Parts: sequence; structure tokens; C-alpha cells
Amino acid sequence: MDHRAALIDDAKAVAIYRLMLLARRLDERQWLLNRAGKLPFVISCQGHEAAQVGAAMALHAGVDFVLPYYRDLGVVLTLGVTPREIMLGAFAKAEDPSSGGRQMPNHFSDPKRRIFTQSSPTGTQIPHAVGFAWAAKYDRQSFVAFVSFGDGTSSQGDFHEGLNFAGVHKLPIIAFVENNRYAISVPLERQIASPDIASRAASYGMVGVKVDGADPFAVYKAVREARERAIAGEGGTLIEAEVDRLTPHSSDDDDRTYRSREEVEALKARDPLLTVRHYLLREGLITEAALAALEAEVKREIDEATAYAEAAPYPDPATAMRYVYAEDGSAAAHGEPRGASRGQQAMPEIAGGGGARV
Amino acid sequence: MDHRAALIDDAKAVAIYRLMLLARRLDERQWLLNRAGKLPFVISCQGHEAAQVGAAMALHAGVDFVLPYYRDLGVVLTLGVTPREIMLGAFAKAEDPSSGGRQMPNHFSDPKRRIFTQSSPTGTQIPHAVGFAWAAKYDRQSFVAFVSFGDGTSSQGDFHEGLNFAGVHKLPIIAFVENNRYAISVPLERQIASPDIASRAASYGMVGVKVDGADPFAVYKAVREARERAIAGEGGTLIEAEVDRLTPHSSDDDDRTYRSREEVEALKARDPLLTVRHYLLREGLITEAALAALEAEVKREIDEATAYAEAAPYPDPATAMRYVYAEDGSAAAHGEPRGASRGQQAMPEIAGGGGARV
Amino acid sequence: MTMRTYIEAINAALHEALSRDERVFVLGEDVGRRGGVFRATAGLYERFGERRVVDTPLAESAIVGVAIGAAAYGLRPVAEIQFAEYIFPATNQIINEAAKIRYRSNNGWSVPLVIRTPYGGGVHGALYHSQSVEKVFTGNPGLRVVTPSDPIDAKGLLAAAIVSEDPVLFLEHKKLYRLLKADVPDEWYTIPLDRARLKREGEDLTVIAYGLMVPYALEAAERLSREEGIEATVLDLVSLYPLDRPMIVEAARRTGKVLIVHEDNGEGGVGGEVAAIIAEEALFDLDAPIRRLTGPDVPAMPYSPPLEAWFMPSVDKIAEAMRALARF
Amino acid sequence: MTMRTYIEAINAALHEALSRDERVFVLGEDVGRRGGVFRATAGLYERFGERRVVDTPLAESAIVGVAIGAAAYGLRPVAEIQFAEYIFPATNQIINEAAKIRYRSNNGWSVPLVIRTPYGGGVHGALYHSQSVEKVFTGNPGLRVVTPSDPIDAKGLLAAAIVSEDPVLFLEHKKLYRLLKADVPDEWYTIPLDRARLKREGEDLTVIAYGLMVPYALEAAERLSREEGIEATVLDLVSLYPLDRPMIVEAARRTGKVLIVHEDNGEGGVGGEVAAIIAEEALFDLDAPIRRLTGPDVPAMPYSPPLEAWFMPSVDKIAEAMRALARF
Ligand SMILES: Cc1ncc(C[n+]2csc(CCOP(=O)(O)OP(=O)(O)O)c2C)c(N)n1
Ligand SMILES: Cc1ncc(C[n+]2csc(CCOP(=O)(O)OP(=O)(O)O)c2C)c(N)n1
Ligand SMILES: [Mg+2]
Ligand SMILES: [Mg+2]
Repeated sequence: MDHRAALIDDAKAVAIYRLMLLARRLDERQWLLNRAGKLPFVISCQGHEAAQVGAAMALHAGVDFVLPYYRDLGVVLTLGVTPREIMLGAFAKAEDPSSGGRQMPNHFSDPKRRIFTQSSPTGTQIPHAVGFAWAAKYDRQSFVAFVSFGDGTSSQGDFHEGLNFAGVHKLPIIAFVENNRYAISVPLERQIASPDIASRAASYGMVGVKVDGADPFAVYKAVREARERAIAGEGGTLIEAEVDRLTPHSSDDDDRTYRSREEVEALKARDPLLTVRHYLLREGLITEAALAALEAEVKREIDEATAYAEAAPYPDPATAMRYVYAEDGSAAAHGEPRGASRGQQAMPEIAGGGGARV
Repeated sequence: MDHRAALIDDAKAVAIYRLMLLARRLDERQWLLNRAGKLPFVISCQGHEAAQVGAAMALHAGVDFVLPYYRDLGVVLTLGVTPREIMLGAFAKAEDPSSGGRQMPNHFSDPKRRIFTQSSPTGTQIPHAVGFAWAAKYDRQSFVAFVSFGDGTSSQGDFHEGLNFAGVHKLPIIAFVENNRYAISVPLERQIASPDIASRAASYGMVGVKVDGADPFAVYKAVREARERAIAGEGGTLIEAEVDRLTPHSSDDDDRTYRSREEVEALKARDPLLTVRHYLLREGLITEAALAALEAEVKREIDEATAYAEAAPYPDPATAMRYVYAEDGSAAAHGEPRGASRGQQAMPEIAGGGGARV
Repeated sequence: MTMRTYIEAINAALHEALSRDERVFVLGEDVGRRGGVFRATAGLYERFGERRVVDTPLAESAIVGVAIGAAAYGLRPVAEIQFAEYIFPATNQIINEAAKIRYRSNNGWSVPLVIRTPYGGGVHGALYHSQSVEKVFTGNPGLRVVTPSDPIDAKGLLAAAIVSEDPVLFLEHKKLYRLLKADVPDEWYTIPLDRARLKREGEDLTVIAYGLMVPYALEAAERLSREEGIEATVLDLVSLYPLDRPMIVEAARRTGKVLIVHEDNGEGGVGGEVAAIIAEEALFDLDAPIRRLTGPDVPAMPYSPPLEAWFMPSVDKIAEAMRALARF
Repeated sequence: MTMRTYIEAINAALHEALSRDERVFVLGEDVGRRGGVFRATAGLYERFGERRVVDTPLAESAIVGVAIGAAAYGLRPVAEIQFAEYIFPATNQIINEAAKIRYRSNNGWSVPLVIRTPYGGGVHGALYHSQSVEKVFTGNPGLRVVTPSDPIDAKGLLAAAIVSEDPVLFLEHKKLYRLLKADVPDEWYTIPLDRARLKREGEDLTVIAYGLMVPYALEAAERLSREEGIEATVLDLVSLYPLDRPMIVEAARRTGKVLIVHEDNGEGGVGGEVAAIIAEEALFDLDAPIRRLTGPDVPAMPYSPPLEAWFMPSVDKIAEAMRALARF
């Protein structure tokens, strides 16, 4: 672990840890609320935070299009999604920005942050990301499409079809596999017969990179370099981050049926949250006191988010018929073309981070 | 080209040429009949014959399960399908063994020869072949599943999903890509970004082999070795045979819209039929006189097949409602299990070629 | 006889099928060591081993495609798709392949396979763990689509599907899994795959339903009988494709008033075909327009509790529709 | 105005759409240099170049999935699936994704894309080049399914699909491609995506049809009018999902006798839903049972000429069914 080698300054290293911590504590809180009967469902990022935060830090928030999957709490927090927004989704309240309470928790969506709406069928987001990357090339815009998914999802036809399409057209895509060696209960050796997933990049004429997903700085570096290649027109990268899943698959799962407690304990002993904290202390980037303050601050933020979301109103069933089709109706579209040249009107070029879309 | 190096004796080398010639002439005859308005549709093996006959020669006819695709006239002739049977299919007559005239020509099926029924959607046969290979392992039988398809088809999700499944379970499968560098009009560089298709085997923990598809002996050797590995329990092989498509995609296609006449002429100049004939003459395996006799014999056989098929009756529309479901009805199945142990009753092990399967 | 839930009945059918016929094997995601995410395959792995209880890669088209090849060889695959909406990647293998293999090969080949999958909502599953996928797969000749509504049918119908020579899509309503128990015979028995079942008789109106809506309709019928003296016939379709036309027509004629209930969207759902059959064959026996009570025409069931309740047909909603029709 | 065939009208709509809006691009197999295997995209590659006319790898799920991403960004993809039955590998992307994106994101995202595909038979295409796939994709709220029956509608409806904010499955009957010509306006115009169209008025019976069956029904109606004095109303559904309920009900009421005609299989086909709507809303206006004339319930159309003729509804078969119903 070496943040400087990844061209990360000290403040950013601490910021990465803070986001990892926020993701972890927010996730843990959801489990508590689940056990208390307040949330019907939780699906976790625990064990993936270093990989997620490291990767998302290397993206340009509000510029790059991001297609995360259900574990990617760390990714979306890094892109600016707030704990309150997350809790609104977990409680399925009307204000939930992802879906207005229509989708399960962690099915992220945020148009203004260029986070595309996700479904549950695994792998469908990969061709979507290729479509965004296609648009970058088509529209001559400098952004990448970042898409993440699990090791099991690399078995889906959409993984192959999507990456092949991106490879043929040398599109600016970063495909990020969070390999935790399980698809629910199915272990990696029943999932793939290749030595790893990164090496599958060769099938698509892409660069393949394998990285330690417990090292956020190494992941950051891999994604930053992939992004640079993509923006330079050199095509896509398949990055495999080796991570651990510290929880059962979801709150509906009981992983004692398929993995030993010793195995899980061994994973917890190498928990990236602990490792990174230890690194920051060792390198003198943070003090124990500052860490305690950070914990307190994160707790406050999560308390506030929970209280707000719990109190927020549910969506009104009177709204449930809305947004099946465009509300102006297709009739409204029978008019003029919008943007007779290259649609920049509809899709303004955005220079820095955080710009709004639409 | 060296038949002896492939452990092919002289007689077998001539037999290979004879089958290539038969496939070619039968194919040419169908084009004539199409131009004469007698056959609505032709899809050709021309240019692929060396690869097809070489590959199929290395299989155990009636033992191995074979899942060919629409170009594989050379494969099925080698497995024992007769020109008469082919012509019955081309004319869509009731006696057509593939489908009783229900399917388009070249959608091969022959249960007694263990040739599985094929559809038109590309790539679906790959998981089917994996299913047969699965059955070999499940039932502890010594056969392989051989499945063929084109370069374009390697882009389908089913290619990936099927080979991945086979790789994980080390199944006895031979996946045979006939790479003619076109999917109808789409050239290989718009199809894949990898250097070739054989190298994709690595994604599935399989052996990948690239072979000159104009050299039937080299193809034979590659398939024979793949079969030996498969039977020895060493898993599957992805073989890519580099071939040329000498005709338009089908009789409905006009390839002048997307490839130059010079390109096609160059391919015709290296036609494997000519190359192999030249080799046999040079090596003294056959004489000009014997070649002429062979041509005459093949012509006679095709004349007879055509006459028979043309005169044969069409299927009776009164039969067209049949075989939607099992005719005994599912009710008939409400009895005893058939084959309480391992189903060998239903699926007898077959020692040599040509055994019947029910 | 043993008191069993719907899912225990399914589990029992699988145990018996594997023990009586070596050709039967189970494949799918998490069906092995995990015993299925709903535990439908619990105990199979321990009892029959990994040769016959196969955890597959996460690839539904391969699950069905491999099952097709194995079935064509002569095995009897029982594939599980973990949730019904995850069947869509396998649509090509189901509609273009499994359903058409016997026909296209002129009876040369057949693929006796079963695809089991949990469908339906009311379980806080949101858009992607609540779908009713039946309308996509019904209407494909060559494929059977069935769904049981109680534990006894669940066991016998799954047994019939496994021994059937045809490909069968076997839909299990996930809210039924643990909703009710029944005395399920311990021995092996089968229930015809293509027959609707009269679940209740009454002269005032006919309710036609399937899956979870059958116990709901029965409960509504009992309530109306008890409280208002309205007597309903309740028909369980069981087979969603092909439909049991004679039973549907007879049940409609019996009362002259028909309410069709399903959880799937209204327009394009199975209820439309049921109504069409009645309008074709029993028009002059009808005393009221054919009514449908269905899930609303939105893409799928939302997650938030008030929206889910808004989507789901309930005993109350059914009773209300029955009352209105009886009074027509 | 220019005399154009149906496929020339489609080609013209594509040319105009690409020239008036830079966001529109075409993708699919062989749509580029080849100009499409039916030549629907002829001339586009030469005129607009490979950036906007894209030959894709042979992978339908990617074609639709990539179109979804591009549409969500703000482009206007027009994807071609080479034959309708090759759409099934993309079912997951169409039903689970395209149809549900607006709803699931609470209007945060939308995917204005068009999937064009040639369907239907009578062209010696056999099981895999003749299918009617509409029953699989209708009934999925969020997705529109339309099909034109003549060149004028073909152009205006495709134009409307391209400018629509919703995902549209645009079905082109391949036997209509070159069957008839009509005077098609040269300028850009759109035809509502959700309206059925009255094609003929008559008092004796109502024929409801779509696609190829519309000109067939019109020809049958003319013949019966000329030779037997039977006068039929003919309604072209145009939109197969959502259906135009008011027009269907009105057309049924007009004559009290309804014949529904489609080439797709009967059971589970779009005609069932049409009949159900009528049985719900116009039951007491009916003077005869609702009749359906459809393709038979076999997996798909066989190749051999006598079997294909057996499968296809024809002008003769339609006239015969109309006559029987008129006499009822
Ligand atoms: C198409 C599809 N099939 C099955 C599922 C059920 N399912 C949800 S997550 C999951 C495992 C995913 O494993 P992996 O891709 O490794 O991601 P992880 O959860 O381990 O991060 C499965 C099988 C699904 N969501 N979609
Ligand atoms: C799923 C599917 N999509 C499209 C088609 C139409 N189609 C038929 S053959 C073909 C090209 C196949 O190319 P390739 O796999 O290279 O085989 P080749 O014909 O060159 O031998 C296409 C696109 C199809 N049959 N199936
Ligand atoms: Mg995983
Ligand atoms: Mg090819």
C-alpha cells in the first residue's frame, strides 16, 4: 500500500478512508435497522469499500457516466450521493432519488450525477455502459463509462456481448469486476475455469488489469490509468479487483449453509477498513484522536439521515401509474427535431465535476 | 499439407477428397436448381469443405453427438447422410429426414446418426452441445459433443455462456469455428477485436487451436487430438479453422454489395478442392483417370438424388398439427420411471458407427 | 400423508424424482450446497451429490441450453431459474429451441425438461423479484406452462412435469411457498398437466384464477357466502398454456357471470385469452360482461409498501369485484 | 408524393430521420455496407457514413443494450434486428430494461429508442424466418409495439417512433415489403403511435386485423361487397400495445359481429386481448360470438409449400370466415 506511488496526496488518502468508513457504517446501520424490523432488505458493500472508493475517486464525478451494481455503496458515496439519499432509498420513501421508493435499496440511479438506473438482472448494465461509451465517441465528448459487477456476472452473455462490442469500436469504457469469489453461494471454481477474470480482456482486444481490491490506492491508480487510456482513444480496460465479501450475500441469505465460520473470520482479519486505518496511522496521516472524531462525525451524519428518512412520507399510491410512458405522450413528440446538429443542446458538454445533466 | 503426418492412410486421404467433391457438387447442383426456380433457397459449404470433411472424419460417427450449422454439408455427408436425404430436404419433401419438410434446407437433424436438430438463431447449438457433453460425463459414456459455427457466432452470448459452462466442468466438447471472416456482410474486424477466435479458449480454461481450414489433414489431426483429450477427461477444445466463403452468404444474398470481385477471385484461386486434388495427384494417390471416374460417379449419385427428391411427395397438410407435444400426451407419462438406473435402456451405449439411437 | 407447505411439497417431489429415476438431475444457481435461495432443493445435494445437484455459473441461457442438450440425450433435467424475471436471458433457448424441437425435427428429437421458477409478488421484492412472467411464455406451442395453487397440486404437478415428455415451465408463486400447509400424500403421484380444477361450486358467479389468486378467491368466496349468501364457483386454471378450454367454457356457462383474477398486468395477460375463449364459445350464456381484476398496467410491482399494496389484488379487492358482479 | 413500396417508405423515413437530427443513428447486423438484408437501410451508409450507420457484431442483446445506453445519454438509436425471431436473445434487455427504465427511475431516465424488425411469413422462410413475435412483447407496460399495414403508415409511423420519447418495437411485415405501392408524401410527417385506424366502413360485420392481414381483409371485404353485398368494417389495430380500446369498442359496436384476424397463433395471441376488451365493454352489443381466424397453434410456420399455405390466413380464408359470420 503506497498512496504516493499512486499520485494521491495525503488529504486525498484520508478522504478515501473517510468514504470507506462512511460506507461501512451506513451499511452496518442498515443491518441494525433490518434486524430491528425496520428495513425489509439490505445488501452490503462490506469488504468491497477499498476497491469501490479507490475506483470512484479516479473518475470524474458528474462527467463520467457510472453504472454501479447493488454492492456499490462506496462508489456512489464517492460520487456525491448522500447518506440521507441512501436511507431514503432503504426506507423506500417518496423522496428516494433513485426510484421514488419503487426499487429495492441499492438500485442506484441519479441522473444529475450521471449514475444510470440499475435493475437486478445481473450484467444488463454492461451493454448499457457500452452505449454510453459509444455516445462519447459519437458525440466526441471526453468522458468514460464506468461499469461494475461481480465475478459471477462475468458468466453472463451480456458481459461477453458488451465487451466485445466495446472492443471492436475501441470505446472508452472501464469494466470493473469486484471479485469476491462468490456468487451468492457458488464459489469461483464453479463459476469460471480461467485463471482469473482480468485475462478475459484479451478476448476483447482490451487491456486487462488485476489489482488488490483491499488497497484503495492501487485500485485508484489502475482506474486512473484506464481512464487516461480511454480518454486518449486507446479503448477500454477490464479491471479485476480482488475483494472479500464480509457479510452474507444479503439480509435474505444465510452463508453458514455454504461457507465456514473460519473462512469468514479469516476474511474479517484482513478487513480493508482496518488495513487502511492502520496504514494511515503508520504513515502519520491521521491520529487516533482524528479517527475518533471522524467516527463521531460519520455517526452523526448517519443518525441524521436515518431520522430524516424514517420520518419522510411514503410515495402516494395515486402516483403509482405515472411514468410508464412519457407524460407528454408520444403525440407531443410529433414536432420538430430537438438539436438538428449533434444534440449538444440536450446534452451539454460538462467541463468539471458535479455538473448537472438535463 | 501432409496426410501421413496426420496419421491418415492413402485410402482415407482419397476418401476425404471424395467427400469434399461430393459436398461441392451437391452444393453446386442446388444453386443450379435455385436459378432454375426449383429450389427457393440455398446456403453453401463452398470453400469450407476441407475443414468440414477433415473434422468430421476424426469423429466417431454414430457415437459422438454432432451439432452442425447450416454450412456443414461436408460434415453431415461424412457422417453418412446421403445426397438423396439432402435433396429431400432441399425440396422440402415429406421424406426429408431432418424435418419432414418443415425446416429450411441445411437445418440438419438425424437422430439415428446422433446429429442434433438445428435451428436458425446463431449459437443456440453451443449450450446444447455442452448439454450432450454433460450427459457423457453424467452417464460415464465415451463420446464427445462436436459443435460448429461461424466466426460471427462467436459474438453471441451463448458462445460465452456455453463454453464457460463446459470449461468449469471439463466436459468433452469440441467447439469448431469455421472462420470465413464474414458474417453475411460484416467483416471480421467489425466482429471481434481479439487477434483470433481460438485464443478465446483461454477464457474458458480450454485448449485453443488454430488450423488452416484448407488443409483437411491438419484439421483432422486437430480434431482427433481434441477428441482424445476429451475422452481422456481433459476437457474441451476450441478449434478455429481458417476458411473462405466462396459464394454469397446464401441464395438470398448479393455479395457484390460488400466485397470486390477481385477478393472473391483470389479466394477461388486457392480453393481447397483444387489444392487437395493437386496434392493427391502430386503424391500419386490418385490418377487423372480415377478423378474423372470419381466426378462421373458423384454426378450420377447427385442426378439420382435430385430425380428422386423432385418426384417425392410433399408432406400432407393433414400432418401439420402433429408433434407439437408428445403424442401419447403427458398423461401417458404418469406411469413408471423409465430406466430406474442411469437411463442406459433409453440410451444404449453404441460401440461402432451407425448404431441406432431411440 | 404429511402436513407440508407448498415449498416442502416441491422439495418432496424433487427428492422422490431423483431417488426413483437416475436420469433426473437438478441444475441452477445456488441449488447445491445452499439448497436454493428459497430452500426448494434443500437436502438434495447432501443426499444425491454434486453429480446430480449442480450449481451452475450465473448464466440462464446456458442453464436452459445445457438442459436442452442433456434432455435430448435422454436425461431429465430439472432446471431452476432463481427468480422468474431472470428467465428472460433464456427466452431464446426456451421459445426458439425447447418449444420447437419436437416439431421442427418431425418428432425426431424431444427435450423433456422442466424449468422451475418462483414468480409473483407481495413479498417486498420490488420490480425484479415480483414479476409474473407467464404472459411472455404462454402462447408458444410446444411449451407447457403450469402453476399450482396449493401443496398437493405442487407435488403432483411437479412430478407430472418431470415425467412429461414435453418441456414444461413450472411457475411457483413465491408468496404461496409458506402461506399454507396441507396433507400431502407421501407416495409418488402425478396430476394432469393440462387440466383446470374446479375448487368450489356456486351458482351466482364464476371466478377464474391461478396461483396465489386461487386461495385469495376461495377466501373471498367463503366470506361472501358466509356474510352475504353469494355463492361462487372458483376455477383454478392450473395450466396456463395450453388452456383447458372445455373446463373454462363449462365453468362460465354454469353461472353466466365471470370474473377473471390474476396478479399479472391486465392487458395482454392470460385473462384476455380466457375471456376470448368464453366470448367465442359461451357468449349467449353470459348474463354480464366478463370482468377482469388484475395487477395494474405498470411495468412491474414497486417496492414501497403502499405501492406494493396498491398493485396486489387482495382478498378484499376480489370480494368487492365479486359482489359487484353478483349484483349486476 | 412518390409511389413507394412499404420498404421504400421505411427507407425514406430513415433517410429523413438521419438527415434532420444528428442524434439519430442506425445499428444492426448488415445495415451498413450491405444496406440491410432486405435493403431497408439502403443508401444510408453511403450518405451518412459508418459513424451513423453501424454494422454491429452478431449479438442481439448487445444491439439493444448498447442502444439503451446511447438513448439514455440522449442519442436516438434505431436498431435493426435482422429477423423478428432473432430478437429473443435481446428479450431481457427489452422487457427487463428498456420497458422499465422510466418507471423504475421515477422518470429520472428514459430510453427513446426504436427496434425495427421484419416479422411474419408467407415468404418460404420456415420456422425461423416467418415468426410473429408480437405476443411475447405486447403486455409489457413501458414498451410500445406497433406495426404498419401500408406504405403511408410505414413512413409516418416509423417517423413517430423515432421522435417518440418511449421505446418502440416497430414490426414490419416482410411480405408487405414489396406487396403494394402507394403515394407516400415526401415531407416528414408522423402518425400517432397509439391509434387504431378505420380502413373501411360497412354495417354487416367488423374485421379487426393488423399487418399483412389488413390488405388481405380489405381485399376480402371488397370481394364480398362486390359479389355478395356483404359490407364490412375493417379496423387496423396499428398499435398492438397498448391497444386502442375506444376504437376497438366502437368498431365492434358498429356492427355487433366481430372477426379478429391475425397470422400469429390463436391461443395467447393479440386477438385474445381484443376479444376480451369487447367482451368487457360491448358485450350486450354483440349479435354473434366473437370469431378469430389465426395461424394454427403449432410452434411456427413450416417451410414446405403446402404446409406454409396451410398455416397462412389468406384472402380466401378470411372471406370465408366473414361470410359465415355475416350469415350468423
Ligand atoms: C440474471 C440474474 N440471475 C440471477 C440473479 C440472482 N442473483 C442476484 S446476485 C447473484 C450473484 C451475483 O454474484 P456476483 O456477480 O459475483 O456478485 P456479488 O454479489 O458476489 O458481488 C445472483 C445469482 C440475478 N440478480 N440476475
Ligand atoms: C440470432 C441470429 N441473428 C441473426 C441471424 C441472421 N444471420 C444468419 S447467418 C448470419 C451470419 C453468420 O455469420 P457466421 O457466424 O460467421 O457464419 P457464416 O455464415 O459466415 O458461416 C446472420 C447474421 C441469425 N441467423 N440468428
Ligand atoms: Mg461475487
Ligand atoms: Mg463467417
